[in-house]
Amino acid sequence: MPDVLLSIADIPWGVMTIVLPLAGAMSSFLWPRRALPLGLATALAIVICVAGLGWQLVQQGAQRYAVGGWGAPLGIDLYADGLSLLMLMMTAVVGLGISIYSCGYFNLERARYFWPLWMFLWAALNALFLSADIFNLYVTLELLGLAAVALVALAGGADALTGAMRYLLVSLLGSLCYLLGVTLLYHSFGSVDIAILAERVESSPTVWAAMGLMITGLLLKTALFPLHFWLPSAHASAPAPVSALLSALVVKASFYILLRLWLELFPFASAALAQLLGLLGAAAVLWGGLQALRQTQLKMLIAYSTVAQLGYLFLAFPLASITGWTGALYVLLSHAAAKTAMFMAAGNILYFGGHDRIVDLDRVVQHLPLTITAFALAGISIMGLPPSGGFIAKWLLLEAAILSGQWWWGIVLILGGLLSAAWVFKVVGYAFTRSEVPHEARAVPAAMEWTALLMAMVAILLGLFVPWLLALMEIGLPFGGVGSAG
Amino acid sequence: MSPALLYALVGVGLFTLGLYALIVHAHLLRKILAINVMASGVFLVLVALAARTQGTPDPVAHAMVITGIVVAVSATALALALMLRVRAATGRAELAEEPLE
Amino acid sequence: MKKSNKPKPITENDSRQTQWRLLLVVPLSALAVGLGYAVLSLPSQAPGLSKHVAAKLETSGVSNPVTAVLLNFRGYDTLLELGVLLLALLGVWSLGAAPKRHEPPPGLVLELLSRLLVPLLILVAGYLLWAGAGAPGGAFQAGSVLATAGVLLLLAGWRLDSRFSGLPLRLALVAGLGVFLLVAVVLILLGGRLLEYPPSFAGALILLIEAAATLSIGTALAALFLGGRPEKGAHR
Amino acid sequence: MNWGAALPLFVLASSLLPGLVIFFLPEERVAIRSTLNLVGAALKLVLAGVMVWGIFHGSHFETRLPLLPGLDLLLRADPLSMLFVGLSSILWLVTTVYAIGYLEGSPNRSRFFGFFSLCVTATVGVALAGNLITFLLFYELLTLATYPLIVHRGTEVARRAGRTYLIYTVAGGTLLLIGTVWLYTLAGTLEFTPRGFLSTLDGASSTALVIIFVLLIAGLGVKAALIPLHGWLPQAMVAPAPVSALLHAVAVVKAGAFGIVRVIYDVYGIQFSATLGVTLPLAIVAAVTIIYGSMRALFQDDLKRRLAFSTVSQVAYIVLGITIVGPIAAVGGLVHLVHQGVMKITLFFCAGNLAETLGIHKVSEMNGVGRRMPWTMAAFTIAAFGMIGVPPLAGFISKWYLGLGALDAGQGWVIFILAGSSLLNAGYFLPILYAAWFKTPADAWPAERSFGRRETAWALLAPPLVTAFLTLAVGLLASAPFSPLQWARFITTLEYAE
Repeated sequence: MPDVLLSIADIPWGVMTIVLPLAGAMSSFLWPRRALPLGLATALAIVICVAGLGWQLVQQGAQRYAVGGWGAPLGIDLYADGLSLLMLMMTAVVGLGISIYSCGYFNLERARYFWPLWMFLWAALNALFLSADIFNLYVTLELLGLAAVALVALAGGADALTGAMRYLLVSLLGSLCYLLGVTLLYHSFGSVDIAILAERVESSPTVWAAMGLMITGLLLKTALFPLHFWLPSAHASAPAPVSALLSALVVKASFYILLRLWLELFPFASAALAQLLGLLGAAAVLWGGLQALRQTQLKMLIAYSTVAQLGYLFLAFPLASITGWTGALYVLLSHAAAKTAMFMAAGNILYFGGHDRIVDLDRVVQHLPLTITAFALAGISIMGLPPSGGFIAKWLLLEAAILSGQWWWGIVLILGGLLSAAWVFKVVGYAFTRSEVPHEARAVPAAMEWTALLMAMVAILLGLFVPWLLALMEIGLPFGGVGSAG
Repeated sequence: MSPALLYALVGVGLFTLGLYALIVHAHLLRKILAINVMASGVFLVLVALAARTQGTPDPVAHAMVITGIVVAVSATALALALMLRVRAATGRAELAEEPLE
Repeated sequence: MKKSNKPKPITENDSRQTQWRLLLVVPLSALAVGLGYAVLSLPSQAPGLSKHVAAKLETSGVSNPVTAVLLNFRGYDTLLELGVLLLALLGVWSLGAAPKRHEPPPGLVLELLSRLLVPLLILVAGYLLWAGAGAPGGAFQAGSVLATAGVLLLLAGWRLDSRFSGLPLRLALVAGLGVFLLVAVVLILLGGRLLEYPPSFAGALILLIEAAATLSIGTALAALFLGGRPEKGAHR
Repeated sequence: MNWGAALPLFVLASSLLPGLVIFFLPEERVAIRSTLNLVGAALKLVLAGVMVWGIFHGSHFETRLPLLPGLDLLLRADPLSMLFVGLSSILWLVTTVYAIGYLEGSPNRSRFFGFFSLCVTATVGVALAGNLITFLLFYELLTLATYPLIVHRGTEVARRAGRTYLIYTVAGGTLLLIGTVWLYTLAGTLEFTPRGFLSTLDGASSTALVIIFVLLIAGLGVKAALIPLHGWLPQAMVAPAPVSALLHAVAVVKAGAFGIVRVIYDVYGIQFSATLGVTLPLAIVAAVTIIYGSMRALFQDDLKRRLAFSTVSQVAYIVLGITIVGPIAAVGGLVHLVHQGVMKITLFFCAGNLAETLGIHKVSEMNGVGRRMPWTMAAFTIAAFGMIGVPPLAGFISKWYLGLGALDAGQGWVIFILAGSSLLNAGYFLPILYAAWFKTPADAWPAERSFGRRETAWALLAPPLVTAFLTLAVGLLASAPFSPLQWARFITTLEYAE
């Protein structure tokens, strides 16, 4: 038997980020009355573990972990580099915020199911970001999808249930396409480990079919225009913290897989495909922005802006430069924080006034200054004004677009920014209108207002600590090259 | 053509048939069944192609199929329960508008 | 399960529907052909992983390669997959209480059958679980057989006594994932990797995990059959 | 961290921190709020003074924080920035006093003063920005901080004004962003350097540089209210008087003009811009703006609207002064940055006083107001004469140097512009003065408030008197050391040094 004592350095922090939420899920399921404290404790522990993993990566560089000690191709490998670390950190920050927010948001009956489901979702996310095995990724995708669907349905009511149902069907369809792709890859190269496949893979009809299937499935889950039809209803009808989870984290997970596969497995993917993805992204940016502008309900508006923001992520594919990828990654991070804050703010408004009709907001926001501040700050990041993570993202993408001589993607970027500016100020403008006291009002717990504000602050601060984050991102050079984006 | 490939092709056929049904049928039960048909198709491809090795068929593929089946069963159970709730809430076991249009 | 097959009112857009269905057939058949071509253009001899499995089989603690892959080589997948099952159940329960079903009291046949079959099924499940180590079989097969026993009982109108429908039931549901995770963590604390069984203990550990998994799978599937959380104080 | 690096941050913090605190102050804590404001303003003035003194004696103030790989958040004090910092910190102190008096007892004051402080922070940031991205950052921050002030009253018309303001400024900011990124991809640096960093750049096509120039100037021209980008300014006069002062004299308009100077001097370099042939078109735009603004002002009956259009015309003087390529004209333009501020803020204070005390908003209501409010109207008169360019007031100095510089640079046509605009200035100011002093008052003012023996509250009266005095002083003491004029000379010697 090896020594029982472990030094901090070789604690498998990464594994802990998967084991802990699973344990949390089970315990909060077993003891529903203790669900809240159990969940919060788990959330804190996860954050610590992610920090530990970050420290480990900074010390030792990217690391591979052979589950069961078998190692690929026989066993399953976990792999952590800068990219996965940033995703885990994003999940940890947003997750902690949402955990705190939910304390005030859910009543006891809902809480007893929210916590285990949310813990399962968190486990799925962490497992997904750490997995280096495309079949294992399929399992995590399913875990993620079912948890997300159940959480949407938690809101009850026709809208939420229908939204959840559609979401479930889409999610299953996406997973099946992905799985068929995995099948083809496995049977052509005899491994499901990304690294090994990356060595063996070469262009062939089978591989192209697999690529098509996997990308389609993942795009379906990432809700890239025109496959976004399911997103607004699901995200808008879910409970506020869940909407935040879905927009901030869940859609990003499938994008993360897509990104990994694109960078590692499909280097031979033709430029035409990249241009197509960019084109769809551009369409998403414009369409999502216009739709957001047309909405009359706040949560629906925010959901459509998610469609638009997801479009930005795909503008990096045709640019195909480290700067471009960094920009996309920055969109991803800052959008996660900002959108969480926005949905939390919307949740507070609903909680307070019982409605989220935009034209009647003045009755509400006058009494929730912190909430509207959170919304405004998040809006600054969403529309990409300095100083904010959104601005940095916009800057990097714009720079990449001009450097690659494809300035038209820059135009899309700018137009998208203007559209989001339009709807953000349309909403914020109501903060300044004279208003009478609302008829039925319910006091919003301070924790809910402050977490929203803190999340918005994160989105802003992301714009001021860029070098640190980029240094983390370059661990293991996920985007190849010699690092140092910009 | 080896039987393995034949089964695999049948699997592909099931996949596309399921997809067709998923798109054209409005009733949720049919959609859920369609998803299951697609899943069976994928599993068939996965397990059939595993028989191309000389000697014992590839056990890894079998294990994957078992995993896949359990996942599919779980998802189907959730879907059916959800469908009942949708019907209870909206009075019809259909989605408001055809999702895939 | 009852289907709400209300016939749709015949409208002029039905013809349009049939039209675009035909339109749909074209791309889908193209897809089928494409995928078929992709399958056919696979190498005739699969690289597969059989050799790797065979090479490591004796250190895996079981002699049945599939079980070895499921519980050992790719045990991590199985762990998460037990999570999926539990999660699905959670989801179903979170939707609300099990819908009331008003079927006539079970006839004599069902009554007898259930009394007769259930012990037998449980026995079979036990056997499958045990046999899984060496021959086709294992936790999932055993679990599903166990589940059929449960479903049979439920059909016969039997309900879990409210004394057990609380924590005990939840414990049974969690057991599979719980034991699996516990083993994993203990192994880590002993300085190993996640799910890295010491070869000498592998067989025993796998059997332990499988036993717990069988229980959970059986219970979960049977509980899913109810389509909702068991409402308080409901028994026959 | 040594003083040189710390001071720019302190200058920012002196208004930022009070602002942030004020946001969370409850409405009724007037005393604390006012103290915070005044202490912050006074502190900023002192720090600015220290920096001016330091610069003059050759010490450097520079703060660098990494923002992006290869791009820093750079705060640096150079003579040009100090000209702006000095102006805004002096006028901010005065405006704060005025605002405290003006908003007494009105709702949402914590919000107002919070954004007020943010606004000045952004302005100082714009002034101290050492590279284009830092400039952009604070420029946008200024947009965001002023919007709540414009819509402060919350009325429908205020909301509309705010919307117009945003449409203009956000669009402008976008153009600026595009230009900046493009410039960065070409030059690889954005750091302001005397006589520009593009002249040495080889390989970049001059057409690209011209397009970038147009983008940048258009982005800045929005805030500088150059034709045809001036539309937001007259609308924005619905805001409370202190905000108008901020927009027209202290912060927004000035930030635009200042940015144009920066781009021409420290990005392109005056000589290089001249060789690119971008200065003359800009000079013509400025000239058109001058005449057009005055023309429009001539026909406004609403006092604040008239003043707004006068701003449109007056700020263009600065641009004109720079784009007449020549040191003397440059002095005139730069010094007008300060002079216009001092004069225009006086006028808006007075307009505010009339509105607050007597409910006067229109020129046609001002008959005989000079007898009711002699001190206010005295200040107004001095500022108005200054605007017209009567010696020895501030405006005269600017116009004198502009004229001399134009002749020196062989741009005779500018003389006619100056003469014409001076006539127009007289045309829209003298009638006001005549009406105020010599016409007989109507029997009742629109809405009169009594302040006992005084004509109006001290907090409202003192600021315009101070700024009016400054208008006089900067003119009379133009040749004294540290006078705006001398400082402007100092700057131009750097830009035109061979």
